[in-house]
Amino acid sequence: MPKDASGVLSEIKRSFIQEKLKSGFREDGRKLDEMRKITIDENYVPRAQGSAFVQLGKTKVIVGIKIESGAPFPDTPNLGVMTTNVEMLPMAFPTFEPGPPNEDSIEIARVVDRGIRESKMIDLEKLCIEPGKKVMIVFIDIDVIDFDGNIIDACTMGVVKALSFARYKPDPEGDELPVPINNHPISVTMVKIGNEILCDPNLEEEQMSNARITVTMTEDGKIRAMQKGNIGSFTLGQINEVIQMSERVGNGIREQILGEVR
Amino acid sequence: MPKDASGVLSEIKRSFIQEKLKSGFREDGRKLDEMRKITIDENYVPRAQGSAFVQLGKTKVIVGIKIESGAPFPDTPNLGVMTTNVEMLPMAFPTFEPGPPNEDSIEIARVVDRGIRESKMIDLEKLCIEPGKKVMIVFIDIDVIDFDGNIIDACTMGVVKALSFARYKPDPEGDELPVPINNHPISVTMVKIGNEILCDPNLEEEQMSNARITVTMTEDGKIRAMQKGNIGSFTLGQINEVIQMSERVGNGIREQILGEVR
Amino acid sequence: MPKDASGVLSEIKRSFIQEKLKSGFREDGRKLDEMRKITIDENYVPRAQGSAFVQLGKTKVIVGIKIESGAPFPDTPNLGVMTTNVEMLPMAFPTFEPGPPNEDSIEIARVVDRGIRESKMIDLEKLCIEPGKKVMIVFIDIDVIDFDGNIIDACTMGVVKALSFARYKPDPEGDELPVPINNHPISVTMVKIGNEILCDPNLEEEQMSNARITVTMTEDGKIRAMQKGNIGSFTLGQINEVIQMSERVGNGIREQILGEVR
Amino acid sequence: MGTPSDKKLIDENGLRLDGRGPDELRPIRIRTDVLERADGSAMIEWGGNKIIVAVYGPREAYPKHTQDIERAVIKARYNMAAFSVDERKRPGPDRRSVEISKVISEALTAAVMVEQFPRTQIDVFIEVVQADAGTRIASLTAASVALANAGIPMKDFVVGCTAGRVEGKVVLDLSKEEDNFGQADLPMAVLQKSGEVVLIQMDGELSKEEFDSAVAMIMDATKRIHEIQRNALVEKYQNIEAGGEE
Amino acid sequence: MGTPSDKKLIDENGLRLDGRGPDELRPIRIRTDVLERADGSAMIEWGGNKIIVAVYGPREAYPKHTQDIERAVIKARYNMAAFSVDERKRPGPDRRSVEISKVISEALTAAVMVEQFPRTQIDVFIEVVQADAGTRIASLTAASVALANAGIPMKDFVVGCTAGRVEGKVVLDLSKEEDNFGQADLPMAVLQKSGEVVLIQMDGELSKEEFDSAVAMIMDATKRIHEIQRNALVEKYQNIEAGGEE
Amino acid sequence: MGTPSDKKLIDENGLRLDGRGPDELRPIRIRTDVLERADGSAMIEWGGNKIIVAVYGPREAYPKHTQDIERAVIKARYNMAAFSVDERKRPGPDRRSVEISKVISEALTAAVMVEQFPRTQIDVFIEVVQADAGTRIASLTAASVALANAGIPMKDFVVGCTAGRVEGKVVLDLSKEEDNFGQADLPMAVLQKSGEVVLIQMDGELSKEEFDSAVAMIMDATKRIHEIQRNALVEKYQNIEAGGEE
Repeated sequence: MPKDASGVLSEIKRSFIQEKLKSGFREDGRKLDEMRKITIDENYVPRAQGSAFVQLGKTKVIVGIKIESGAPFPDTPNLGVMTTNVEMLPMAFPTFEPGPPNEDSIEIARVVDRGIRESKMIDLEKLCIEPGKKVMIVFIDIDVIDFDGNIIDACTMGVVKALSFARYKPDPEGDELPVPINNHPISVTMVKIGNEILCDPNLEEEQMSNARITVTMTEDGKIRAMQKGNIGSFTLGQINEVIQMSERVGNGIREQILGEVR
Repeated sequence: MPKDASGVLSEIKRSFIQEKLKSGFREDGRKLDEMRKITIDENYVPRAQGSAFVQLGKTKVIVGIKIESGAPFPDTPNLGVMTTNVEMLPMAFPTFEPGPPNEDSIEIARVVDRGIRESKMIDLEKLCIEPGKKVMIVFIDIDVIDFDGNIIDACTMGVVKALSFARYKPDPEGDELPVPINNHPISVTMVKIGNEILCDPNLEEEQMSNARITVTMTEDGKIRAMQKGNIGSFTLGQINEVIQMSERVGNGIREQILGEVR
Repeated sequence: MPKDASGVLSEIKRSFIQEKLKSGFREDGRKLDEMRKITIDENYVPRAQGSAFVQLGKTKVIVGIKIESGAPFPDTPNLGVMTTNVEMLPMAFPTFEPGPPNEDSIEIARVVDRGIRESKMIDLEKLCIEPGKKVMIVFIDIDVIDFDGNIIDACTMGVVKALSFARYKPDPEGDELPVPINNHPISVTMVKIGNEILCDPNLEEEQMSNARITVTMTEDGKIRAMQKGNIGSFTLGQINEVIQMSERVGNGIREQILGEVR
Repeated sequence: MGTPSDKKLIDENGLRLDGRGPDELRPIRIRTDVLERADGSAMIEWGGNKIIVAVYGPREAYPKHTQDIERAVIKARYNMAAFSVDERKRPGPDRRSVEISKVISEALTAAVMVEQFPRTQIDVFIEVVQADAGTRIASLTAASVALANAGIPMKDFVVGCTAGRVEGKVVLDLSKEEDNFGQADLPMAVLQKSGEVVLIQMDGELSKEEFDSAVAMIMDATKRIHEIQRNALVEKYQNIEAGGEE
Repeated sequence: MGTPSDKKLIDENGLRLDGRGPDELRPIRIRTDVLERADGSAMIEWGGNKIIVAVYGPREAYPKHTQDIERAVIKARYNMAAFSVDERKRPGPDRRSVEISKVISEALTAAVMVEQFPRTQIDVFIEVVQADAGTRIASLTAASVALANAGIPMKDFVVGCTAGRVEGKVVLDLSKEEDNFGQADLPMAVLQKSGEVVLIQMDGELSKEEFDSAVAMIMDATKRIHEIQRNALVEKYQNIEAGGEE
Repeated sequence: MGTPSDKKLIDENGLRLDGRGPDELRPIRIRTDVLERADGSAMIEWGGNKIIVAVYGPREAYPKHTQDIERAVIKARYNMAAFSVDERKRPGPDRRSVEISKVISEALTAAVMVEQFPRTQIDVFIEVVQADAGTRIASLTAASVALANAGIPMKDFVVGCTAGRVEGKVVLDLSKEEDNFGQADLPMAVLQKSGEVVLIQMDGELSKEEFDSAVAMIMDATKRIHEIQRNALVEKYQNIEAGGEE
């Protein structure tokens, strides 16, 4: 994770934040299990088959989905294909550099991908046009344009929103169909500061923490993907706590961003 | 553009050159709209389908054309394909480095390509063998082996000369045919030093100038491609002036290098 | 070749080794034409179609062979394909770095490949399944995991051993067949220290030498490949000497590693 | 389904597919301060183009050998989002975007007081979110605003527009279909006050007369476009005076 | 020839294809000092996995900007040999191996006394010679031994294992077929003494109850696995005491 | 149309396809000073080979860690033009050209007084404009002349030639077809005065007797080739004495 432009956080600020956390509140006034403000503009890129512009606090990402026909993988001749790519654009933060994805971007893209893929949100079987020959390929591309922490959740909710409205043409001459959707996975990313667990960390909180964990669940209460990051550790009790927080917070997000869809 | 091996030009030399330009002459005695000596050896690489060795003053480039069959682009199933690549070989200048093309080489290749492509010099429709399946691909490759300014014009005239004599075999067992040619584009590159516009700049003149422009025209007097380069600017009056100079100088070059062909 | 972790060899050690060589012996007690101890575990990677773990003194390499079907080269439609790749893993030596093969690895891979290929050890004609369409591709991959000199010979003997036992399935549903083998090339690498020629150099000897030569021969006494390396030179007399040493030493190696196979 | 050649791009009344007259611009909208982290930012919507520009700097040029002891180096990086075009674009620079980045960098250098910041670089990151013909001059027009938004001292504004030839007629501000099936494309950018040309590229076929009339159309349009640039910045300053940034 | 769906992965007696019960580990064997050049090394055979780990360092971190003034940086590099998997793998890192290298580096950092060696890096090179499901936790388990073998001061050992769901049942230490055709995979690694979790990843579908029972199985297994780690190191020290290293 | 195996490469009189006898060289021509910018340059035409060599240096070796404190480092870069071979070659180095660059660099190092220029590098850029078998030894032969042309102090000249086996006979200086369809190829380069071997590679099949006779043929040919090298340089010096350079 990048350091702040001014280097690391001052010691004074650190202890202030940590002290406040003990009272159950964060520097920006949120409770530990409270998300920042979420705004999602759907169909932000009309020329894409699905898209969303997500603002999670000051973090901003654009999700664009292109759906094209192509060949299936040899070992899954009856399944459509999905790929996920995250571009941490250099415009998003002073120290982000142009170039191929680094290990941070790769991890983020893979965690987002895993949540969508393992929940089987997209019904890939229905995206098979001609077994072994032609299937639909769902390209999920995400531009991170402004960075203030918690990219993973901003991306995941953007992808879920964009897929919910995405349409594709199995036949170039035929009609548009909605992308077949099974469920709505939501990821919740939490960090540990001191011994407190808090969700949706902003940049300062990411910098102060040394352990991060993401839990992705579906509306049926099932865990679909997990990923611990950073050099710190969690106790088994804390693992339990993050799973509970993930379900509770995730349900709130799902309600908020998809209320009208489901 | 590279600096001279000895660093930048001395101030004394600069003012000397600038003073002289005001009298309508350049350091090497040329008038402002006068090209350096042009020598072109055609068929310099007999094993290529077309080739030319161009000396433009001390600048030297080798153009080689290979023509192979391949697949057309999906959106132009009835057209042959042309590509242009320029290698600024490290042998050409002390500061040129081996490796993939940098932005200078890419710009040069694209300006050369644009002049040839937009003039429709090659009749790409005639290079279609089997629509959507098999067309001829014209690979234009250029080695810059000695650098003394104005690569673009050296390359363009070399390509035009080489294409004029190039032959290909639509059928490996059949006869050779000449590449079908519609016209003969000529690029003229000019720079601004002080307020003077001069064509075919040598290295010193390129170093002294901060604005460059290339205009490519065909024998029918039509403008086919333009490209301004470098951080300086041109007035609208100067734009007018460069177009006139381009036509006048370009006609002279065409006459000289293709007199016997047309 | 890498320098020792402690930099270059001390002058004292150098003269000691050189003095000893004059008496016909090396620092580790070997005679000039004596190999280090060779241990080869065959079928070290059971999931590969052929494999071997080679210890040549303290140098250790793992050879793995995968055999897959694919398209032949257009100019050899009736022949199977072989490729050889050597990975000088960063685990093998303090100064080896991760990343694509450098010129040392490429040279080693090409010399090993040349010995196998030019001896026609693999009967590539028999690996053609359907001319022009489908042939077997023999991927020879080698991991260098511990480096103490003379990678080339360690690799070659590992490949020969692994190929001798390798099996493949021309038809995924059918039976396994042994890879068709014509002969057993053995490479012998020698270096010159002072005016002495010695085979199978360890790392110290490689560092002391400035001329290296590899001769690969088959059991019929024919020379199949040669490669001189490094900045020193050999007299014609020494070239003669290395060929003789190569045959003598190579026969010993062949006997030792393949005694039971042939 | 019509093929390109069947489709009339200009009708009997001289109107274009989208109803515009020959010298009419598509709708243009510019907003500033669209990003938190960047020192300056702007977003431009121009027809179907949607482009975000962020400016960072002046900051120490890195690596060191890229420093110019006499001036700031402007490094524009034009990038197309994978989803910005009809067929998904593989991420990363291609030859086209390298060339466009270069000509944009050069054009901006002419407008910025680069002499004030030797040894530094000013990064101009351009993300084309949706592409709809004329992206390079739309990017340049927005970049100029983003530089001003970042408080970087400028001699003048860069304003860009294209003209071209479509079915034999010279028209302003080509649409995507006019760009694809037209006969010439002339993107150009000038310094607003001096009228000097800092970017010009052309491809296709133009007689000298057509070229002149295309240039005249562009010069006229840049005045209108600059108004939009100015308003975008004024709007910001008015917001600041009023004590809030929306 | 059975297709995946035809094959029963667990039989009527609750036994798995290879005859193991639900909470049984595959055979595991660890050896140290398998390489000459490395400062420390270990080889692990775990079921069909065959993995070599080499440790170099602490040594000065390079390039300089990667140095951390407060601690050693642990750089694990997980790499699969071209011949380690069924279909030949093209050499070089892919996205999967980049991610695994990252999570392994992070997990090891929690165990090593990195504060003792500021500005340095400790390289952990992992070569998967043969892959058979669970390579990341097998690598991590072996890396911990290799670090100890290199004499690097450690707070604790990292021990890893996986559990998962196969045909509706929670089982320990998935085999390759169970990994391919199972319903969930949960690789996890803990510090041996404190029981704190330093690596956890999951994919598939688990209810919270299933998750809890998978974690319990793993926690129990790590005790057995740590025994094997300890024995591998003890064996070495016994050899040294006895005056030889085989 | 004959297939390779139908075509007789050597006729009943022992003559080859191009009419040469077994120990006859193809025509060779070397010119110096073919480039302006390079410190030294040479062009060699050898049969259908057309190769340009440029020398720059000695100049400070860069990056610094490539410097050798005891000698100049010679960096040859062998490159084939895209149009130099029958099928268009994709630009950039491949494994073959990396290997050839290495053996050429090493062979030249033996001939140059590298000890006189510690910490520097001497670049030898080789461009194969048209390839016709034997490019590496033709390159090396020309590089030696280009180094002399650059005024770089040399102990000796490097002279190269190939021999090979074609239809069972040992012949000198393989042509393209002999190279493609022959049975062995032996490129070799020696120091002209001492006769020491600085480059030798071989592939194919040679008995020791055939090898000896191939070597003898090459050794004899290098004398003739060196004459051509010498004349190319002398011609230049004569021109200089006469006050002009062509």
